Amino acid sequence: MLPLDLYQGIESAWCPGCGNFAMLKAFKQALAELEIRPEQILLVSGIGQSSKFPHYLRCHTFNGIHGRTLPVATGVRLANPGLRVVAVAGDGDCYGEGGNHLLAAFRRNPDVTLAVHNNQVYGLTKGQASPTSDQGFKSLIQPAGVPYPPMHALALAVAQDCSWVGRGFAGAADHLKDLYKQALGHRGFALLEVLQPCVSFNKVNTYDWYRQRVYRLDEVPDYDPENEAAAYLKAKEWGERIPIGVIYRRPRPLLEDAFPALAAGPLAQQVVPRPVAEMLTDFA
Amino acid sequence: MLPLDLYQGIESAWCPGCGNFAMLKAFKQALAELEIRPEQILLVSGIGQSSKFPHYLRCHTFNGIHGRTLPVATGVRLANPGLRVVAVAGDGDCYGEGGNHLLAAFRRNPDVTLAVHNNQVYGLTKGQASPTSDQGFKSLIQPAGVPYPPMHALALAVAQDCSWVGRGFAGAADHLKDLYKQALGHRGFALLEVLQPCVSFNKVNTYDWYRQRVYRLDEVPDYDPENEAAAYLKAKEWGERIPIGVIYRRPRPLLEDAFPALAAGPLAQQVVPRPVAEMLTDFA
Amino acid sequence: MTDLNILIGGAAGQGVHSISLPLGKALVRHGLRVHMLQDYQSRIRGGHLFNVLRVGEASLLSPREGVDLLVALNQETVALHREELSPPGLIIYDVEQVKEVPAGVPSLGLSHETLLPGAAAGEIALNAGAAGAILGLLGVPVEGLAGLLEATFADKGPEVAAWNRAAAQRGHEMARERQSPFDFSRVSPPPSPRLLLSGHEGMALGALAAGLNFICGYPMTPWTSLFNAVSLRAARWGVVVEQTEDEIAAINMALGASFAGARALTGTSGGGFCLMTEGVGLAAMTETPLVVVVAMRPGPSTGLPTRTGQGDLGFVLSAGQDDSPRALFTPGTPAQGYALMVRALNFADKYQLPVFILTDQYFGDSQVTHEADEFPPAAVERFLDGGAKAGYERYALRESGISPRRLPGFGPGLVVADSDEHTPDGHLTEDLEVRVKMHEKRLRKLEGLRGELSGITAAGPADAPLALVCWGSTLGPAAEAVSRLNAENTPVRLVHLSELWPFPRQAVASVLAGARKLVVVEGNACGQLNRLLRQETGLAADHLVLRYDGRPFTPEYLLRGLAGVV
Amino acid sequence: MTDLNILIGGAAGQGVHSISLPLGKALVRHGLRVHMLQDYQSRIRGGHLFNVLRVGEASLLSPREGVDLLVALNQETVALHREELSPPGLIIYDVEQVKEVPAGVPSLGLSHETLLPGAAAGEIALNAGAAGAILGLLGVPVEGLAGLLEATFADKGPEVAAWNRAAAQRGHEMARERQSPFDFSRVSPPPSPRLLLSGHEGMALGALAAGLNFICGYPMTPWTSLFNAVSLRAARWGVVVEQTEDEIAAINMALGASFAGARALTGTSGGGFCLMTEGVGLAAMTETPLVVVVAMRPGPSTGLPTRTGQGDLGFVLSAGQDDSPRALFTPGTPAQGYALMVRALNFADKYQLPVFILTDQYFGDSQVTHEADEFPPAAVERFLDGGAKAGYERYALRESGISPRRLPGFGPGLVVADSDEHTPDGHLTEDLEVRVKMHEKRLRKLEGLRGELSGITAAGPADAPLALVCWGSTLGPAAEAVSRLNAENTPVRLVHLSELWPFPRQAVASVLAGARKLVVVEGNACGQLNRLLRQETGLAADHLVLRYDGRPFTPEYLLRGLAGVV
Ligand SMILES: Cc1ncc(C[n+]2csc(CCOP(=O)(O)OP(=O)(O)O)c2C)c(N)n1
Ligand SMILES: Cc1ncc(C[n+]2csc(CCOP(=O)(O)OP(=O)(O)O)c2C)c(N)n1
Ligand code: SF4
Ligand code: SF4
Ligand SMILES: [Mg+2]
Ligand SMILES: [Mg+2]
Repeated sequence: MLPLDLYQGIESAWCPGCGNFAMLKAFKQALAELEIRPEQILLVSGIGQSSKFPHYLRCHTFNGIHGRTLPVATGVRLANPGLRVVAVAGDGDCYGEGGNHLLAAFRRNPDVTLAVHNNQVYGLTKGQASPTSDQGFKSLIQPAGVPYPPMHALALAVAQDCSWVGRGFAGAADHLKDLYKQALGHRGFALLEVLQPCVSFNKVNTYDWYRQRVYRLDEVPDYDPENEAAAYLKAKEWGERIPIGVIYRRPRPLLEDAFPALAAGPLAQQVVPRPVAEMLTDFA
Repeated sequence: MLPLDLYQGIESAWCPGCGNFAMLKAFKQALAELEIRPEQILLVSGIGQSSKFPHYLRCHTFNGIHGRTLPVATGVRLANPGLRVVAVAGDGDCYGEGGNHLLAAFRRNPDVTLAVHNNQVYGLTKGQASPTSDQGFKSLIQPAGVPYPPMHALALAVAQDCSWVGRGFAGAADHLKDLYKQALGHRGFALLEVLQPCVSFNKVNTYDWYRQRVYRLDEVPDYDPENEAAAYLKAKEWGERIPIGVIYRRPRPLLEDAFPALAAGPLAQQVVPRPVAEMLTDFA
Repeated sequence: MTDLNILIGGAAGQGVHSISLPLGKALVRHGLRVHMLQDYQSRIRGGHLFNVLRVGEASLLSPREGVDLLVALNQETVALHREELSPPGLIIYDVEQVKEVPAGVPSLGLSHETLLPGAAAGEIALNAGAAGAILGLLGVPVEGLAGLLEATFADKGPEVAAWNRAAAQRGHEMARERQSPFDFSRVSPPPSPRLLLSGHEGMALGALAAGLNFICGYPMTPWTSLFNAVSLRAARWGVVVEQTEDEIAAINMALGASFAGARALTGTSGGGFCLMTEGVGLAAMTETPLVVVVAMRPGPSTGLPTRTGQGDLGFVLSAGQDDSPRALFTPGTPAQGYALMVRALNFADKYQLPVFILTDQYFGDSQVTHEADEFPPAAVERFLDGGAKAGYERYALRESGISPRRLPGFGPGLVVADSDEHTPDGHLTEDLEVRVKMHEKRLRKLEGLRGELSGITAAGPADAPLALVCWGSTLGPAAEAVSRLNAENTPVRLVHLSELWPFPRQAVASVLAGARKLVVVEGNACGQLNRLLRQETGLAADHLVLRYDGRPFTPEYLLRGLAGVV
Repeated sequence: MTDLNILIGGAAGQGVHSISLPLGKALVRHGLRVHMLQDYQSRIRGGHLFNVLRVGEASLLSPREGVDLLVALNQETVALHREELSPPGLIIYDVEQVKEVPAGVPSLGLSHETLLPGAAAGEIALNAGAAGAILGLLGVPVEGLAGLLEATFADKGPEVAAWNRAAAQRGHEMARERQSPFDFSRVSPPPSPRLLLSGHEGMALGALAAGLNFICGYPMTPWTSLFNAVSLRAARWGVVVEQTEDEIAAINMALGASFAGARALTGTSGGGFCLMTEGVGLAAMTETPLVVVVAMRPGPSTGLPTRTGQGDLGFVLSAGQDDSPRALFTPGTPAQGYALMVRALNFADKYQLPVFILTDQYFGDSQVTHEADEFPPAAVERFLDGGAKAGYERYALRESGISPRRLPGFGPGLVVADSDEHTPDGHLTEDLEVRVKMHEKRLRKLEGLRGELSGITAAGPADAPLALVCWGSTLGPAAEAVSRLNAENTPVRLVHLSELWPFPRQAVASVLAGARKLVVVEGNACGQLNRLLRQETGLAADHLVLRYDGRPFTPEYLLRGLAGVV
C-alpha cells in the first residue's frame, strides 16, 4: 500500500459536505491499495463539478470539454495502452451532452474505467435538471418540474453488453473503495456510477434519501452479475430500492487488441519517417 | 382508402433493387389505408439514402442534417401537435451521428413515429460500416473488418421504456405496411426499425440473408409485447434468428401534454404582442 | 462626489447576490440610479465573489473603479479590495469572519449578536444587516428594503423573512448613529417607477413582448440567465420551454418549432455555440427564421466560464459552411437589448434567416436602472403568406431574395424544406444553374436587410479629431470615458455599433468621416471589430484598447488606454 | 493541339471511375501527362457522372473546357456534352445504350457483341473496350492498359479480368482501323516513372512519410477519400485507424491520442467541421498538436455534397471561441499537398496548436501527373522535452510562447492539461493576471510561426500591372490562364497563397507591391480571401472572379471573368 499523501492535489473548490469528497477519498485509497502511482494513471474529465476531480488528485490529467471524456480516453488508450486511463464525468456530462460517446464506448470496449458522479443534477451550472433527475425535479428552467422520467443508464449499459457495470454510493465509503478497485482491476470498459449527493442543488436526493434506499448486491443471495437477464432487472431497479455493487460483468475482447501497431508499444515511440519511394509505387 | 398516386413524389435516385423502394411503397399504402392526406403529415429526415424518402413522397418535408431528425421532429410537435410527424433516418443517421437524440427521445416520448432504415451500412457515403454493421464487416476504412459487435438499438429502446418498439423487413411487404400502420396509430414515440437490404454496399446482409433469419413475433405463441423482460430478450436476439413485429409496447404520457400552451392550438396562432408594462412590474 | 461605489464581497454561498438585488431596488425606489456588477467564480461555495453597486442621481450605464464603501463578509474581501478603497471610505464587516480591518479606515462591525440579539440566525440575516447599514449611511429610509427582503425570503418561511427585516432595521439604526460622508436623503422618488434590470432580463422582456412562444437550450454560463428569465415567466405567458440533451438538439429543435410556426429562440455560450454551427447553416439553407443568443465569456475552450469578454464576434459572423446569410446584433444596454430582441425576432421572420444577438457575462448579469418608457410595446411582424393559392413553392425566386413563407398545416400546398441545394419547390437538385440562382437569392436578402440596419449610437462632437469605436456591452464604459474627456475639453467622438451584420458600411463610413484618428475598443486580444471594420470599409484603428482579463471595461481602464493617444 | 480532352460519361454504376484510372495510368506510363477530373452526383446508381482526362506532353495542372473525344456510356452523356465537343471531335459510344449520335460527328460504336463475341460480359468490359479504343485512337499501345486492367479486376476473378483485357485489346484494334486526328505514338516514356495521383493521395503520402500513426474520423464527402487513402495503407505502416461515432468524437479522440504521444490526424468536410469547432478550441487551449483536414464542398448546410467550392476559409479561420492560435494551409497540387502535410505535422508539434489543411472536392479527387522527385523523403520533427527534471510544468511561460512538451508516461513529472484557463502547472485558475499571461503566451506562438511561413507561388512578370491572387486548388487553372495571357503579351502576375494563416503579411504585400490592379479569384460568392487580404494588408481586389456553381475553375472561365479587366 502506497501512502495516501502521494495523491494530494490542489485545494478543492467543492462545497462543504459535497459527496465528491467521499469519492475522492475512496478513489485515493483504491489507488494506494492497488499501488498505482500518480505517474501510472491518466485521468480524463469533462466539465462539471465532478470533472475538477483530477485537479484534486495527483495524476496525469486531461481536463477536456463538457461531455467528451470518452473519446479522449479512448484516444489515449489507442496511443498508449501502457497508461491506466480513468474517465471522470458528471451525470450531465456523460449521460446528457456525451450520451453518444457512451453508446460507442460500450461497443468498443477500450480498457477505460468510467466513473460517473451521479448527483442527479447539473451542479456547476447551478441546479438544472440532468438526465438522471427524477421526474418532477424542479429548477429555474422547469419550475413545474421535469415532465418525464430519468434515463436508465445502467440498463443501457447492460443492454449494450458493457463489460463491467457497477454502482456505488458516496455514503458507503468502504464499499465504494472496493468498487473502484474492482473497476480499475477489470480489463475492459467499466462503468461505475456513484450516487453522489449534491448538498447545494439537489434537495431531493440527499444522503438520507439514498441511505434509505440503497442495498448491497453482494448481500443478495445467489445474485450472479454474469447473468444478463438478472442484471438487466437490477439495472432498472430505481425508486424504493436501489441496488449498489457489481451489477453486470461480461468478459469481452479489448479494443486495443484489434490494432497490431499497439503491440509494438506506445505510438509515441513509433513516429518515424517512412520510405516514401516505396509508397509511390502504388501511383506509378 | 385514399388513392396511392396522391403520394407520388419526385423521381428517386436510389439504386435499382434497393430495399428503400419496398419501404416507400408499404409506407404509402399505410397512409392510404389510414386515410392520412399529404397535407396532414410532416416528414423529417436527415442525410443519407433513406433521408431522401420524403422527396419521393408527397408530404410536408423538413429534410435537415445528418443525425438530427429527432430534435427537429420534437420541435415540430411542440409547436403544432396537430401535425402528424414521422422521422425518417438511416442506421448511421439515427444510431451513429444522432445517438444522443435517440436516448433523449425515449425519455421525452413525443408523438413521433421514427422509421429507421437499417441497411447496416452507410449507403450514401459509399459503404462504410454503420453502428449496426456486423462484427467483421469490411470497408475501405476497415479493410480487416469492424473489430467490435453492433449496437443493440432495440434493446436500448426497451431499456429506456420507449413506448412502442417494432422491427420490419423490406422483404415482408404486407407485414411491414401493417407495422407502419400500427406505429402511425400509436400515441407516443414509436421506433420502427426496418431491415433494408442495400444492394450496392452491403453484400453480407442481403435479402436472402435476412429472409433466412427473420421470423414473425405475431406467430410466436404467447408473446406479449407488454412484458418488458420478454421484450428485452427479443430485442437482443440477433444472428441466426431475427424477430420482426411488435417487440414492445408501453403506454406513457405524451411530452406534448406537459405544455399547457399547446392545449390552445398551434403556437403559430399564439404569436401576439404581450403587455410589456405588466411584465415590467417585476423589475420596479 | 457624483456617485458612490459600494462593493459587497464574500465567499460563494454567503448570500452576496441575494442581498444585492433588494438593496439595489430599494435604492432605485428611493429615487437613485444604480448600476450593479456581478463578479463571481466558477464554484458554488467558498472562493471569492463580489457585487459592486454604483449609486448616484444621474443615469449610470457603466461600472467604475474605486470603492467608497466596502462590505466584507469575510477576511479575503478585505485583503483583496482594501487597496481600492478611496478616502474617506468605510468598511462594514462581519465581526465573526473578519478579524483584521485596516487601521485608519472608518469601519462598522456587524454581528448576529448585535443585529438579532438572541435569534439563531444564519448568514443571510447578517447580509440584511449590512444592507440596512448601507441605507443608513446613505440617509435612505429602511422601510423599502425591509419590504423587499420579506418578499425575497418569503419562501424560506415567515421566521427567516422576519429575521431579515429585523436585521436590516437594526443595521440601519446602527449606521444612522454614525457620522456619514454620504447623504442621499434629499433625493426625491422618480415621477414614475424606475426599473432595475439586467441585459438578459431586458432581452427576455423583448422576446416575450414580441410574442416569443418557444425557447429551448442547454445550460451554460452566462447564457443561462437569459434562459432562466424567460422560463420563469413561461407559464404565465404560454411559452413552451424545453431543456435539451445538448446544444445540437437545441438549435435543431428550435428550427423544427420555427418551421412549424412558433416564434422561437435558442441560445448558448461559445462552447455550446460550436455545437450549434451546423444548425446555423441549416437555418440559412432552409430559410427558417431563428434568433440565437450567444452570450460570450473568455476562451479559448472552457476558459473563464463566469467572466466576461467579447471574443466570439469573428466566429459567429462566419460560423457554418460556405457563405450564408445572417444578421448580428450587439446591444449595449438592457433597453437596447429589449429593442434589438424585438427587431431580431421580426427580422428573422421577414428575411427568413438566423439572427444572432451577441451578449456577454457583463452585459447579461449587470443590473442597470432604466425608465419604464424605454420599453415601449413591441410590434409583432410575421410576414407570412396567407396562401389560398395551390402550387406553393417554398423557395420561389424573387428579386428581394425573400420567398413567400407558408407554414405546414396552414392553407393548401405542401411546405418542403431541404438542407441540400434545392429547386424552388424544395426538392433536392443537382442542377448547377439552379444552384447559382438559389445561392444568389439567399445572399440577396442581405442587401434588403442592410438597408434597414444602422444601430449606431454616436456622442461627442461630430468634428472631433478622434473617434472611439466600440460594440456591445462596451457602450456604457466608453460613453462615460468619452463624456469625461469632452468635459475636460478633449474633443472625442463615441461611435457604438449595435447592428454589426450585414455591416452598415455607409452609415459607419459617414459617421467616422470626420475623425482623423480611430481608436477601437473591445474585449478581446486580437481586435475583432477592427478586423471587420477594415475588411468592410478599409478603415482601420490607429490604436486599439483591448481587455481580455475577464473583467468588463471601466471608464478608468479606457482612459488609461487612451493616455498618449488623445 | 497541345493537349486532348477526353470526357467519359455515363450513369453511376456503369464503371466510369473504374476504367478511368487504369486508362490514365496507361497514358502516363506511355510518357504522357494526364489531368483527370471527377464530376459525380450524390447517388450510387443512375444519374449522370463523368470523368475528364486531359492528356498532353507538357505538365498539366488544370482542367480545361471543350471535349475532343467523348465516350458516352449512355444517351444522356451525348445529350449533355455534345455541345462541348470541338471539331474534329469523336464520339465513342455504347451501341446498346446510345441510340442517337449527332450527325456529322465522327463516331465509333462499341458493343459487347463486337468486343467479346460470345462472352456474357457485363458493362465493365464495355468500358474496357472504350479505354482500349481511346489508346488506339491516340496511337498508344494497349499492353500497358491490359496489364493494369487485369490487376484492377483481379479480385473479381480471373474470368472478369480476362474479359476486360480482351475487350481492351479488341477496342484498340477497332480504333486502330480508323483515321485518327490524334497521334501520340512518338511520345517517349519518362526517364523515371511518373505518378498519377490525387490531392488527397498526395496528402496521405505526406502524412505517412512524416510518421503519422493515428487517424480517426467520420465519413463525409469529399474528406472520405483522404481517410481511405491512409486507411488502405494503415496495416502496412502500423497506423491506428478508428472510425468514430461522429465528428465530435473524431476530434476529441485524435486529441487524446496526440496528448498521449501519437502523431495524429483527423478531418472532415464543412458540416462535420461544424461539430469539430469545440475541439479546435480545446486543442488550442490545451496546446495539443493536431492536424485537421477540412475538405470543402458547396454549402450552406448539406448543399452540393459531391461538388467543389472554396467557401469555408472564413469559417475555419475563426472557428472556436475567442482568439485562439492556429495555422492554415491551402495546397494547390498533390505535390504541394504532400509537402504541406509534412509541414503541418511538424508545425503542429513545434507550436503545439491545431494546423488546418483546407482542400476541396476538386483538389481531393482530381488526379494529376507528377514526377517522383516532387515527393522527397520527409523530416520528422517532434520537439519533445526529453525531460529528466522533475517539477515539470506543462504550460511554463516562455518568450516564444512555446512551453516544453512532455508526454504522460515518459519521464518524470505529471502532465496536466486543462481546457479552463490554467496556471503553468496545468491546473485551473481564477487568477486573472495569470489568465492574461497565458492568453498572450498562446497567441505569441503565432509570431514565431508567421516568420516561418510564406507559401507563395508567383509566376509571370514581377512588374505586371495586374496581379491575379488565388489560393488552394485554384492554382492550376489560374497558372494556366496567366501563362496564356502572358503568351499573348498581356503581362499578368500570378500570386497563389498556400499558407494563409498566420497571414504572411509582409511576404504578400511585397509580392503584390508591383501590381496596380488586383484580381482575386476564388470558389465562393463573397470573396473570402479578398476579405482576409483587406483585413490583413489593407489591399483589396479591384475585381473578383468568383465561381460557386459547384464546378472547379478552368482557364477559360477565368479568362472570361478577366475580359475587360486585363
Ligand atoms: C458544450 C457545453 N455546454 C454546456 C456547458 C456548461 N456546463 C458546464 S458543467 C455543466 C453541467 C454539469 O453537470 P454534471 O455534468 O452533472 O456535473 P456536476 O457539476 O453535477 O458534477 C454544464 C451544462 C459547457 N461547459 N459546455
Ligand atoms: C455531420 C455530417 N457528417 C457526415 C455526413 C456525411 N454523410 C452523409 S449520409 C452519411 C451516412 C449515411 O448512412 P445512413 O445514415 O445509414 O443512411 P443510408 O445512406 O445508409 O440510408 C454520412 C456519413 C454528413 N452529411 N454530415
Ligand atoms: S454544487 Fe453540488 S456537486 Fe457541486 S460541489 Fe457543491 S455540493 Fe458538490
Ligand atoms: S447505396 Fe444501398 S441504400 Fe443507397 S440507394 Fe443504393 S442500394 Fe439503396
Ligand atoms: Mg451532475
Ligand atoms: Mg444505412
